[in-house]
Amino acid sequence: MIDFNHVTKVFNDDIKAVDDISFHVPEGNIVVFLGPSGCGKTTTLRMVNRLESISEGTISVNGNSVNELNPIELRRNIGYVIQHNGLFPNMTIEQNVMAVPDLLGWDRKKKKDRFNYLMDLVGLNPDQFRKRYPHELSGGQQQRIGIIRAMAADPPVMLMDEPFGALDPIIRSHIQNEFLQIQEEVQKTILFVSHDIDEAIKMGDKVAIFREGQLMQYDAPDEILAHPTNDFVRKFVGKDRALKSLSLHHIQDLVNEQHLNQADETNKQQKTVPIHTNLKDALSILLNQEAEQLVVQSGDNQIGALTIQDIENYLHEKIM
Amino acid sequence: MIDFNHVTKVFNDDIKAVDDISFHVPEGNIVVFLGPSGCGKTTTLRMVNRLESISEGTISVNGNSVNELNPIELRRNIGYVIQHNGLFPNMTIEQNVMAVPDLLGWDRKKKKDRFNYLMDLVGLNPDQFRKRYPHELSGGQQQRIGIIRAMAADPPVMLMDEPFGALDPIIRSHIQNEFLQIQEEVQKTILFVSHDIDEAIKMGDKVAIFREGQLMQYDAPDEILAHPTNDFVRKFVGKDRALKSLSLHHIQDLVNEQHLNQADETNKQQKTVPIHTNLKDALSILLNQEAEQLVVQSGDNQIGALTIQDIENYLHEKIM
Amino acid sequence: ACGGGGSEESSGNEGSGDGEKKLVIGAKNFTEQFVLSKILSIYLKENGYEVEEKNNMASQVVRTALENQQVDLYWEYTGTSLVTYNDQDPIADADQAYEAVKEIDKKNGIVWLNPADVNNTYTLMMRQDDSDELGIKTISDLAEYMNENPDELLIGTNAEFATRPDGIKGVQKTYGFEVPSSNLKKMDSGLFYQALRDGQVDVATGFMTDSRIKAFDLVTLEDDKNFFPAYHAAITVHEDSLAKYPELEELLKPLAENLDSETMMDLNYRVDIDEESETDVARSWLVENGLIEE
Amino acid sequence: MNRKKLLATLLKALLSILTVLFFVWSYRSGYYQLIFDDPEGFWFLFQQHLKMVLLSSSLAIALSVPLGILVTRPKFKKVQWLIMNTANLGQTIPSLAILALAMTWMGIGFKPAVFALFLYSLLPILRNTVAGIDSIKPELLDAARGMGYKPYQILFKIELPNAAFSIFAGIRTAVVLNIGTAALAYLVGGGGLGDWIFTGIMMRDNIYLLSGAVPVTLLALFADLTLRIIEGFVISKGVRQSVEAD
Amino acid sequence: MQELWDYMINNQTLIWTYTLEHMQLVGLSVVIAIAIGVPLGIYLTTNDYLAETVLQMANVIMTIPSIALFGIMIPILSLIDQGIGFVPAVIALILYSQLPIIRNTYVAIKNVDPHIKDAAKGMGMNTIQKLRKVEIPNALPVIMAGVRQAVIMNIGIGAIAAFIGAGGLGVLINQGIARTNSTIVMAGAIAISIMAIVVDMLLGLFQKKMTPKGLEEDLKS
Ligand SMILES: Nc1ncnc2c1ncn2[C@@H]1O[C@H](COP(=O)(O)OP(=O)(O)OP(=O)(O)O)[C@@H](O)[C@H]1O
Ligand SMILES: Nc1ncnc2c1ncn2[C@@H]1O[C@H](COP(=O)(O)OP(=O)(O)OP(=O)(O)O)[C@@H](O)[C@H]1O
Ligand SMILES: C[N+](C)(C)CC(=O)O
Ligand SMILES: [Mg+2]
Ligand SMILES: [Mg+2]
Repeated sequence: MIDFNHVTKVFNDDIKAVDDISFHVPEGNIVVFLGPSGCGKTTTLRMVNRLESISEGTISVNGNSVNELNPIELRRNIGYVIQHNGLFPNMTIEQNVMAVPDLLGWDRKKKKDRFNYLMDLVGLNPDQFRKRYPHELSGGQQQRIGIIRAMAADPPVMLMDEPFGALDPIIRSHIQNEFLQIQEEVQKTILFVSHDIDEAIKMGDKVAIFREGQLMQYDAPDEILAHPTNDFVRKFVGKDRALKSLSLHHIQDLVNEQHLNQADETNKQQKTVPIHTNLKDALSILLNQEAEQLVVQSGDNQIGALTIQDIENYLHEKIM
Repeated sequence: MIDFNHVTKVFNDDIKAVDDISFHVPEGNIVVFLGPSGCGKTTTLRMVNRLESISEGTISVNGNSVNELNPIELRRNIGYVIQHNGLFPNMTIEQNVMAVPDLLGWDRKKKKDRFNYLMDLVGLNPDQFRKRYPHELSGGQQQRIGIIRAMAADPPVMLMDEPFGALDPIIRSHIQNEFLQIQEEVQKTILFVSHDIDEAIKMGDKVAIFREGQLMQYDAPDEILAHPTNDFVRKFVGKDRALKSLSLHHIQDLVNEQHLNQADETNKQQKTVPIHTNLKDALSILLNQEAEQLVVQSGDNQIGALTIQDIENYLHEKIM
Repeated sequence: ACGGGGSEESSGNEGSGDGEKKLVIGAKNFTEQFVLSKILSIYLKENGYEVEEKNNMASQVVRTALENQQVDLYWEYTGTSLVTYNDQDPIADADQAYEAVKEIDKKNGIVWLNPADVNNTYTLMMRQDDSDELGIKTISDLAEYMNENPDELLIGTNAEFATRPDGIKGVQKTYGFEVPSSNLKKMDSGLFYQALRDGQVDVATGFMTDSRIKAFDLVTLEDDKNFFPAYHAAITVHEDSLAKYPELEELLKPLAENLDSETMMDLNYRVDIDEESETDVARSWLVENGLIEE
Repeated sequence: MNRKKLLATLLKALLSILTVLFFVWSYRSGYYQLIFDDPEGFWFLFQQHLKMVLLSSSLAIALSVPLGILVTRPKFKKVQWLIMNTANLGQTIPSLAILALAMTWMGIGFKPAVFALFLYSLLPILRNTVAGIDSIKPELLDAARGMGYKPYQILFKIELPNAAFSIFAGIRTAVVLNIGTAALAYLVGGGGLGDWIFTGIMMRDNIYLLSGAVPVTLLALFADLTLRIIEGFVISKGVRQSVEAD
Repeated sequence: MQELWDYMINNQTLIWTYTLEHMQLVGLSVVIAIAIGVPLGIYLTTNDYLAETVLQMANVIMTIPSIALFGIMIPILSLIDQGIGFVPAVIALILYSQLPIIRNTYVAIKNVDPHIKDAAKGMGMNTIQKLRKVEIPNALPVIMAGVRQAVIMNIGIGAIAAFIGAGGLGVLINQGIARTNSTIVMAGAIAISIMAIVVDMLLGLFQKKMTPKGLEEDLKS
């Protein structure tokens, strides 16, 4: 879907913000750009919709080099979400969300339907918010509006620059989940900037790790956690990368691979958990001394008991 | 050192911001006030240096009720750091840091020495920054200046209201560590407001958890993680409290309590770690598949091998 | 002329098919001029002209406005034009002065209509008691006194009189004395009557027909060397405007015919001292003289 | 980038040329002759002008800065609303009218002129003093109080230095306005360079006009510049801003 | 007081005529000033070098005393026979209006949150659309504040234009001075002040009406 081909960006003839980067983004994927401040994430993102010019190399979307497309057209076909949401304070929520359809000259009925659909998608009542202004919304609500505004004209590609950066941890995690659910439904191709490793692991189908303009590693999150290609990546993902990778796997995955013992009915230190619980949570519960073994429930059936030993085995055999 | 005795604060005759709070802060401790927004952390803090009056009860510092002390005197003997640092834009860095010594009429030489000492403490070059103004510093640098300004006259007590709130996670963690090192050296009695549980666990000798003006629990961090007194605290500290609490313990602690097996010399999947490694890191390394057992090193001696099982046992027997 | 400021607009009514007759009337910045221009404007309005008034201008300013047709007509004084605008020697005789200035201004494209018997000459004034005490009755007396006590008397005047050739400079030259610049108190025209009365100056410029000379009991010093020319009031019109409305000459004749110095002083008195509005004063005078209907 | 710079440079050059041309033209036309012909007269008026401005400005500063400080004290918050609204209302009265009213009340001469200038300068200084102090972030005051500053120390070490930029801007505005308004003092017999300007206007005499108007303008520009330079010394580098909109 | 009232009643038409003249003078000059200043201010946001020069220049103009500016313009405009009256007055007022209008426009557009501008550009608005839909609406309150400031200032300076024959309420004040008649001075001063206050209020209402609802919060602060 999106191809970066030896892309380089030089500012003011001497600052190499992006340095010979090549990678392919498959359709329908979320790719997270991760790296320390100033490593070139935003610049890379903004070259896609030509908010920055490309110094060398090419970026193509659907096989067409962006340099050969009209930038206005291009931008209208790419959703763009920036940190701090960038809502227009002078426009109502509806006008904000319908900004691009407006530019495209959609008719009133079509816009209204689309607005209602999008608001439903993020669980906000369309009629209640239609005529309100951004400052009348909470931070989390504003963020949601920022996202559906970028989705308004149903662009196949979306660019999101630290869209959840300004939110506090609890709301942030909530919106992340919500967004993943929406993505299930809409299947956009998304470039997503973050500087938070946990967010990257959670949101990304793939993660691109940058350092001083260079692409250090481009892989699926569990690959990155399991096999960091160099010391920089290893450090960046942190000492507890194994724990992190556990959150990417569910009891289901483990059950698919290895056999669980029967639950020991006599053990009182046990607890029942559903099969789609992720392994990090499962481990936490076990460590919390809430249980020595977890009884795994699938539908109405108990399919066995999970211990720390099982998780450790799975981690070593299958993940790392 | 500081005693809160049935302290209550009522605003405008009807808003009970602080509700009958009593606890004791030992000398040299950092006590973190933790809780959701609006729960009364700031108000509690500000009653100590009488920026807010006390509606009922007493607060005493070193056995003297603050209400009986001259407020100006009192404040000059208590360091105060507020969120967004509150540096005076019209003063140079040196003037800012030396504001209280100035009020106290220190002589020039003494002030200069103190300034140099404090700047060294936070790793900033005194001569380079002396004549600069706050707006010429980065956020992290400003925050450091805010902290040493509060320490300038070497007050035995410091009040810090979300001192690191405005910083990004990486710089934040860096300054936290730096501050803990400084505290090793200076051993102040510190009241520290935060709304981040991880920060509280990391910084606090004790943590006070507030809810709507009431004190829910006042304990050492591992106590709070291991034994939350009620559902509110349990929820507030999070699902992975066991993992969090592991970071508060070191292999040394475990060795003190239980016997380690001899290292199995034939096992190639092993790694040597120093005895002061914390247990969360140790667990991570074990889970990372970097080793099946960790050889624990104390000075030049190998004192045994650590496995996940050992950590689990220790957690269940001793922590939780 | 006000709206667009263009000279074409001010005098230009050509092509206005509705036959509307438009005139711009100018006026200087003292009471008499306000009254005279009001008389003119009310009278013209009654006679079917559309009138625009532009007032509060200094002599030189309104004259220039007339020359470049930002103004069509206004009341001027013979001596002023003769001496100030045309650099001629003063002429004391009223008729001679009128004929002379009429002739000269013809070359400037300006037509003098018939003169009124209103001689608003400059004068120098003092308080009655000072005049008695210092024995100053004529300008020569003043010159003598000033030469003996150069720094004593403060002289109040306006910017015009202080600079015009027929003003303080000419007086000094003719009578042979010198006023130090620190003793010359300049102020807005008209302020000096009160300033003199209140003792803030000792000698002041005056306009002979100004009612305040009488009202404030001020003494006018005799121009014993006949320095000041005749300043008889007459309407001056730009020749193009007159060409457009040739009837003006006849139409306006009765205005000047019915005015004299005595009347003028009286009208000024009603405005300055009785604080009647100049419109009322002008209108009532026109009615009294049967020039307009009540 | 460079084209933009070029455009700006060109404009600057054009303006400089026009200014020079104006001066050359007016000088060659002998329009400043009066200053050379009558230097004492010029000096006399210039001194009068300066005296009026200095006296009225210092009085205005001496009254309005303390008043501004007073009404920003918490105790007077309520009065502040009243004073600021009165001040804003007062600002709508044109300078000419204030001068005229002062004259009808105090007679002609130097005194009413100074009084009118003084009144007219009060408002900008008062307004900027209040705005400057009010715009100080509350957390700064909180920090100062928390460090044990006494109220007067907060005023002199925190509030005034941080409001200084705004206060000075008010003083600059007032002084510059003052120099211009003082040119109207001629009307009420107050003297000053307005004398020549009005003579020039009334007599349509460019010599009087420019011999009066140009020095007054230069005086205003010079005062503005001088105050900016003083500002540079008095105001802490830490609080100076570049562009301000109000 | 009674006298003042009587005077104002007796001279209604006169006062009204002068008021209209005054409004014409100020109105025309402000309209022209806006037509020049707002586009210029907007353009300047794209060229910082030029902005500095132009703002400095406008600043210098502001320091020129009004009677001196009228004075300086007389010999220059006399070259085209327009030395006195309406034309020089309008030109002077236009010049004086430039600083508040250009400066406020420039600063307001500059200060529109860069994130918002970025968002507008990123969603495919062209320069004109961005200006019309985002930048101008969000800058409007500040621009209007500049216009208001210019209008109020010009009403005051307009009074001085009476001395170069531009008419207006300044004539009344001047006559009051000349006749040492405080009633007339007061009548003139009050008429001008009322005019300034009313115009200020109307512009305030207009400003409020023109301010997008979403910005009302900012306006209060
Ligand atoms: N317009 C510009 N002109 C000059 N240098 C620039 C410009 N924009 C970015 N840079 C530089 O390019 C480098 C990459 O910047 P970029 O904004 O892409 O970083 P980032 O990874 O998004 O950082 P952050 O996490 O802080 O947003 C930085 O060194 C930055 O200073
Ligand atoms: N000056 C005041 N007047 C009235 N109510 C106040 C005042 N200051 C605080 N409050 C109220 O007292 C309660 C506690 O406020 P406080 O600032 O202590 O909370 P906090 O725990 O510090 O919150 P945050 O994390 O948001 O800073 C809140 O409900 C607040 O609205
Ligand atoms: C009427 N005077 C001669 C006194 C003055 C003038 O020419 O206007
Ligand atoms: Mg970025
Ligand atoms: Mg707080």
